[in-house]
Amino acid sequence: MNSAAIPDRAPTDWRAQAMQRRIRRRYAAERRFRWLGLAAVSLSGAFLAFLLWTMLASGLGGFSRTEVRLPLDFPAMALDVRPEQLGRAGADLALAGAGLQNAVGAAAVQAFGDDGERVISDSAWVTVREAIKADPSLLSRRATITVPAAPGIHEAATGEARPDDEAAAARLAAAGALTSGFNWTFLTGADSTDPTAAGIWGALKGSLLTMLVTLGLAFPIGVLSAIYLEEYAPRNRWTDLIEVSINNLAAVPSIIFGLLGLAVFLGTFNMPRSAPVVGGLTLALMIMPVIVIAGRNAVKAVPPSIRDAALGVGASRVQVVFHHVLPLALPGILTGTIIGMARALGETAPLLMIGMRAFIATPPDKLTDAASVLPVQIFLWSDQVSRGFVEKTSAAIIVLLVFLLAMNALAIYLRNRFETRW
Amino acid sequence: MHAPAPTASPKMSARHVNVFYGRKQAIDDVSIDVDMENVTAFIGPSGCGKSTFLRTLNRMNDTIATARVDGEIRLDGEDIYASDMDVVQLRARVGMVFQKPNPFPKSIYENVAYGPRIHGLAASKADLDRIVEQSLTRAGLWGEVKDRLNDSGTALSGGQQQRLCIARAIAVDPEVILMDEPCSALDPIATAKIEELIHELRGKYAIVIVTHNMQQAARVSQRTAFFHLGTLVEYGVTSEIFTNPRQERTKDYITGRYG
Amino acid sequence: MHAPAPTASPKMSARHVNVFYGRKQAIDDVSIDVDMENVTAFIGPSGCGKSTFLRTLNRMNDTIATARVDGEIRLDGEDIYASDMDVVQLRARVGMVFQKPNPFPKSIYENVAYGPRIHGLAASKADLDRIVEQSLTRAGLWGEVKDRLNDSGTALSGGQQQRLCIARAIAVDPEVILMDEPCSALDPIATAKIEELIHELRGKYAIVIVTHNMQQAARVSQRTAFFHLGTLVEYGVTSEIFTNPRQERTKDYITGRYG
Amino acid sequence: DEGGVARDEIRIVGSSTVYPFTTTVAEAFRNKRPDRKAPVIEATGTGAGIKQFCAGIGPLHPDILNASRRLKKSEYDACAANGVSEIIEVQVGLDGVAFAESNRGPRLRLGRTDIYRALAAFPGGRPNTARLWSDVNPGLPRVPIQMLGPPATSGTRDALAELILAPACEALLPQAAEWKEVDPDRFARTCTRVRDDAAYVDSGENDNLIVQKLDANPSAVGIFGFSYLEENADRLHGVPVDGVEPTYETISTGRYPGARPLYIYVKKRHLRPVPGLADFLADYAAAWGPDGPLVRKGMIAAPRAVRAASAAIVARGTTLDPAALQ
Amino acid sequence: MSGSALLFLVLGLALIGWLTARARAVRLSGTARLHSLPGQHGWYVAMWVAIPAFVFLALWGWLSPQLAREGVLASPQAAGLPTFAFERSAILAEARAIARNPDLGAFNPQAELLAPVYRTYLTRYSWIGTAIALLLAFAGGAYAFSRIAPPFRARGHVERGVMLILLVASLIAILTTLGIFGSLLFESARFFSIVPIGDFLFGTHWSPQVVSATDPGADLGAVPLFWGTFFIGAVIAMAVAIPFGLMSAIYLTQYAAPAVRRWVKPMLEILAGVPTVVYGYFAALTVGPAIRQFAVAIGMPYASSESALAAGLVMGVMIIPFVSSMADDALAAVPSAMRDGSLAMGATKSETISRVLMPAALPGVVAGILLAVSRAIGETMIVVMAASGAATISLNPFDSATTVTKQIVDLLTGEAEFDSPKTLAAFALGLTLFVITFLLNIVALRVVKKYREAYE
Ligand SMILES: Nc1ncnc2c1ncn2[C@@H]1O[C@H](COP(=O)(O)OP(=O)(O)OP(=O)(O)O)[C@@H](O)[C@H]1O
Ligand SMILES: Nc1ncnc2c1ncn2[C@@H]1O[C@H](COP(=O)(O)OP(=O)(O)OP(=O)(O)O)[C@@H](O)[C@H]1O
Ligand SMILES: [Mg+2]
Ligand SMILES: [Mg+2]
Repeated sequence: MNSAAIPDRAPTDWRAQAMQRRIRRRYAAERRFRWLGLAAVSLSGAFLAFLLWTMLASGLGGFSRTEVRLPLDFPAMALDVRPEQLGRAGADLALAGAGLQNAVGAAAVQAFGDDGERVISDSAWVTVREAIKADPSLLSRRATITVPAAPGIHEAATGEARPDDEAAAARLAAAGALTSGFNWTFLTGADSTDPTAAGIWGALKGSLLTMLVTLGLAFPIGVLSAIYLEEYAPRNRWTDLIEVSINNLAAVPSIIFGLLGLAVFLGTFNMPRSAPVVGGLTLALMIMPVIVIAGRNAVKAVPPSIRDAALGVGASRVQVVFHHVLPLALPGILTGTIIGMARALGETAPLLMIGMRAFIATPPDKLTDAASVLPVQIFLWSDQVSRGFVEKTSAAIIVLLVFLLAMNALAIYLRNRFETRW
Repeated sequence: MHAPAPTASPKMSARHVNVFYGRKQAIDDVSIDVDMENVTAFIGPSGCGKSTFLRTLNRMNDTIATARVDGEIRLDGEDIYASDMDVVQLRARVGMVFQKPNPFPKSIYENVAYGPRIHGLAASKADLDRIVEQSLTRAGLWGEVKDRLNDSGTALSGGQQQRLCIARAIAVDPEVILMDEPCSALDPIATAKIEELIHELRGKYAIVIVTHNMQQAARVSQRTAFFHLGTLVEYGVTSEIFTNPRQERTKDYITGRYG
Repeated sequence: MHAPAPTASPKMSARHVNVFYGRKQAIDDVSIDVDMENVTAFIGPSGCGKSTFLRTLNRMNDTIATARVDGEIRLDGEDIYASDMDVVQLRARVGMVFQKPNPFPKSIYENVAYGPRIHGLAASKADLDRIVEQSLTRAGLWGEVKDRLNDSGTALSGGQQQRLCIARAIAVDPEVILMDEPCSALDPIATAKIEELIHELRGKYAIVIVTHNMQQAARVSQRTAFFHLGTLVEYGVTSEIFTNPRQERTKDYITGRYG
Repeated sequence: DEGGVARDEIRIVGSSTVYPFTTTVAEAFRNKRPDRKAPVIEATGTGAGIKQFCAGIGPLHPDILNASRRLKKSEYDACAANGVSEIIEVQVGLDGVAFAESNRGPRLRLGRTDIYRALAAFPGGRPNTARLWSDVNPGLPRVPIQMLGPPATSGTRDALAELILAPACEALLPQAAEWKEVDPDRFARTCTRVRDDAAYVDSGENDNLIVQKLDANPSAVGIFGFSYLEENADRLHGVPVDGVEPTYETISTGRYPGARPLYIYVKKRHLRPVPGLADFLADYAAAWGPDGPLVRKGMIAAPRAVRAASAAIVARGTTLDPAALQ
Repeated sequence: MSGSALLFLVLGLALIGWLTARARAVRLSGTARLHSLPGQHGWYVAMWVAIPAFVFLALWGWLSPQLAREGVLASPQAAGLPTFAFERSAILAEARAIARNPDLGAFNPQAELLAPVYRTYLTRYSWIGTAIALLLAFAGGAYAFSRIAPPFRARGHVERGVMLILLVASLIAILTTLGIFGSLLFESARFFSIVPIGDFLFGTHWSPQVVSATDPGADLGAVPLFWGTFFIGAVIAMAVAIPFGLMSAIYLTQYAAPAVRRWVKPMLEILAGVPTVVYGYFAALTVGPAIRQFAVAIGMPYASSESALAAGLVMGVMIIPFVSSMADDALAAVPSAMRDGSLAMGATKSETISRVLMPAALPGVVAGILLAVSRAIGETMIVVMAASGAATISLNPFDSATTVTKQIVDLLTGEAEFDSPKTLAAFALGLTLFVITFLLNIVALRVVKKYREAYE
């Protein structure tokens, strides 16, 4: 090299006016940029807060219910049931057959005037029936039983309502017949046409059964394929094909899995419609790739030095995997699995395709029973004629969100807790 | 230790510098002067804090959240850790070349033009072209790349990439150049080229080079500082340090007892 | 080059070994013998293929999909690349210690017991305890850890970790121990401990050590092999290589001209 | 495995208009017999329901079809081809295709021909360009035409075409009646096709959402089943068609032009093996009277004679005579 | 014996095989050095007991019903069966169900008649199956047991077996893909035999209200659906998700303090965890009407409350964390040497980000956006609840628009006549959607891969 070739340059004057101005401009741009980033994060957070707040505001009412204290004069009803019938299995049929429903309606009219039947819920008589079953001696005396109020009265008691309901509620309140309490039915009941009797337990149980199938299938298969792909698979056409399919499956729209379930599980294998087992299979196929990808990343994150160490003392490949890699990758795999399960739990579209969009008033007992799941229940309730379902829908959303947030929190906790840097 | 080799008015001077990473102390009470037209070599075993100290000199340690510096470092007498110090300008005045060549994934031209552009050093396109050519020439790379200025900087060989990084650093007209093991990723021939380049550049800048290769330190530097476990064990004229170290630890290290 | 130093019946012998990574050749026609009760050092600039060659000796290269070995490597006269060779047993006989200490994230006890367990070397728990204690003792670690065998191996200091890895390797009673820059991540004191350990172990094993530190090679080995660009430039008795190298390249490297 | 599944609950598919009524009966059914599984009811829509209903006999196939229109001859034949031949047809009540606007709306009064001119894709064979109600009839206010209605795949839409659009078209175009026989494509195009532009907003199956959107958009007119109108009477009111307001009374007497019958179809051969199916039918018959729970849910009770005939069918299990179908 | 009981029996035998083989190997280890551990011998035998028997049972589970069916059909009681295949198989299936569970009632009287015959055959084949399975288990076990010897390399064999199991598991993914493709293709083929594929793909009029018999393609042109899907998913949603996602990622990775990041990042992820049905409900009831009022206020009286904007906005919010985590990954993949290089030149953070980091991360970000788009166009519940069904082509975001997924749901849950092109069109739409997302993903994955390699 030749120093003559190096030309001289005038040194930069960093204190010059122009330079200082330029610097100030650059710092201003810097602040703007940073502010934009902060704004983006805050707005996203604000949206989330707004969403949650909206759901809470309109859904909290769904957890409470308004009740009416209904005086009943059982002897005057002259119900045609014999006391010995009440102890037996046929008690429900006997009471229904004896016209209890009409009698309760009549009692309401007698107690609250002409529109008395409208202030109690359609399922009020079921409450009365249960009370009679619990204490048959009621039939021989007068009693005041607290029954659920009609949705309109509940609306009036908790917020805005139609003027006639407002008036009726005011009258009841003045008469001291109005109480309110926690709506246990909402947590323990199944779907119903009557918002005061509708509950999420049926759908929740359907969700749980479905998730059971999903987890039982997707987890082992996902973990095994992740191990195969990361630790064994030779680099060739076949494994490329497997890899491409898995990556694509992870991004295939969920509704396509619904079409698959419809065509294959229902169409070809003739499995029962609306069954958690079919929903579970469909969702398992959907989240399996999620687990595979998370599993692969977790396996990949185990440092090669651990494998070298094990191989170096003469461990075989299976031993390397099952003694070292898998235990170390497990937290990561679990995180991925929980996130996948959360996604499956919130999924609606594919289940609409396989018939889980049904009115099912009994919680499922088996994997092949007809069932709905929580998000589909929300979808169905959002379309209910009766306005009492608006707050039920939001309340069900709150329950679903509680589950999902809990699962996500668990995943995040696991990730932070076991995130190891080697 | 170890009064720093006395100079009339050093380009940079550090006094009682301590650096901490969180609770861990990485540099312990180091004082040192760096002069213009001189190459200062930092040597020492791995982990002794050479890089850490180097990075305090242009406040690159600011980018590490846990790092905390105290003591005083002056550039032309100005405290670079003073609150009114403008880091952006400081870094333009104290350039840096890293261990692994890190050209931006842009064209060769853009790599060199990057600094002048952000600092607004070029008045016109022609001006910028001139700066780019000058910088590449000074880095001894112009001849090799002048016909492919639009190729990606990452497509060059390792040694060329490192020279590109040097060209990039000198394009903003710095006063001090810090080099952190600039040759450790290079083959012998590329290493020789860089060493030659350091020789040439020496006339215009104050250069600080970290190296783990003692022969290299002996070849390129005028002054050598030996670090050990975060302290500055010995600092002096290179030829003396290598032939006649005053400290036992220095001697052990130079003769290969450890490291 | 370079007839391998002649020995009556070498523990391991390599003949005309070539290693390829895909199309790239990393080792070119290397022949070498390794003897029992000897430490053999591999030196050479970065990327010259020392690690690559070392890993062919216990077929750790099998784990790299692109790597391909040809030539012949024999352990006690048995071809280790023969199709009926059981790699798992081979690796138990030819142990390995890596550059970065890599204890399993398990207890110290489990780290050492792992090998004996998978090879079924211990008949009983007491037997296993004995093996663990013996191995740790030989690795010079027993005194430091005997009271905390249930602590995690990763909680030890770097030097202790490396000795733990050595203990782990000798727990399966190997015949040859390969070490790939075992001290490069360690501080001088830990390095000294490991070097001492190598001295002690030498009596029972054939040891091959890769190092970039020539002083270390000089200190610990009886034979030294100098690699450059994938070829074996020179192989001979250590003292001769360092005082009187036959090849120009060896001399240049040893005196620090490059690397 | 095919068909190897036992079934102990009733399966019902079909129209979303009949759905709320059938679910009400189902719930009453279960309330009386808590040991029984409640029937499983899917609102698939009439057409998709027919597809499932007619796929065969056996536990895999539904027992009851909800229909918001009568089975067609062609559909019956397809059913029969799959072995589904003994079908009990029960008319359970009436429904009206109601037009409704917000209480804050412009108080429209429409004729069937107005609706046809505003809604048809090609009224009189020419593309529809009307933007304002005053464009179709100068007597109407200058308010943009904006109708929120069910999607093309819905039974309410079929009813809209059959009960409102087709008669208006035939009244306006004398040839139309003739096309119906010889050129059904042309008839459909000119008479019953609904416009695709923004004037008709296809608002999905979710009728409840339509109600809420009407509330937010007072100048729009919604089209849905009468029950929705009744449930939301505080926010909406019906738009009179040909001078007749949609009320319980006008629909049940047939004066309101948008009245239509609702049916359920039952497989006779399922009566024995599916436990409770006969009881369910009996419960249905008990619920459809003018003071029964279905009317409270918004259904319109069928005229007394029809109810009596239906009850007789249920009691005797009379099967449908295909000759009666079109 | 029932299938599951048999399964457990074989598992039990495998366990016994494991125990005896291990015991034998332990005994042998006293005499000579074993090549493999006793446990590995145990696994070898257990595999030989279980796997052939399981494979046989799987085959038998498929074969035996057919054998039984043949047997029943050949019996004299079957003479009265209807000839019509559908009805016949329904009766047979029912007979089998009753044969298995005599408490069931019969839909068909004939089924009741056939049930005993069926029961005979089922019992017979069940015993044959049990016998063969047990035979296989014993034979496999005996063979494997006989091979136990000190030099025998049981470990190698076991490992190959494990490998096979892993391989089979990973093939499920391919089977699923094939299943999706097959089922969509089959129904779509039927659709395209009615409606010309050109009409479907390029027709600009979608209105499945009346499908003309003479020209079924005229009303089934999917272009408006593709447009709506594109407009909502790729334009409006992305217009929200890209800036918000990118800037969030940049802020969180480059500016935010670690503590902030640790709290805020999971919060953003919650946005992705909210089920789409909730977004749909929110879009339909809260966002949609609000946007309509806004549009009316700015002078658009015809604005629809199921505007493309409502669905798109909410969808965009849902996608934010997706984009942001992809951008996060892409930024993290840029070597920190780039960042240091730029900062050491005296660049400010924002200059470093916009001039060095983003350009370097661009391929990864683009790939992430492509994946986000494929996610958005496949999103269903939001559009089902918040978008309209009117298939119009309009650039006005306040107009209503519909999407492919919404139409699939409408077509399959609506009141279509059966076997009509309307229903089949859902599958054709599904196929198109699948192909489009498939292509998007392939491109995105290619880009990601290429660019990861660039830094490795
Ligand atoms: N970001 C960091 N956070 C915490 N500790 C750090 C960080 N960077 C370096 N250290 C620690 O500070 C000490 C000095 O590190 P430094 O990188 O300065 O050493 P060095 O002399 O440059 O070594 P080498 O020759 O290996 O580059 C070491 O112990 C190192 O582990
Ligand atoms: N897995 C691999 N794939 C492809 N090439 C490789 C691989 N491992 C090493 N190489 C190449 O093979 C050559 C020899 O590498 P090797 O690691 O053996 O060198 P080395 O002498 O051990 O160097 P160092 O002193 O840096 O450890 C180098 O050029 C290296 O880039
Ligand atoms: Mg360093
Ligand atoms: Mg190496």
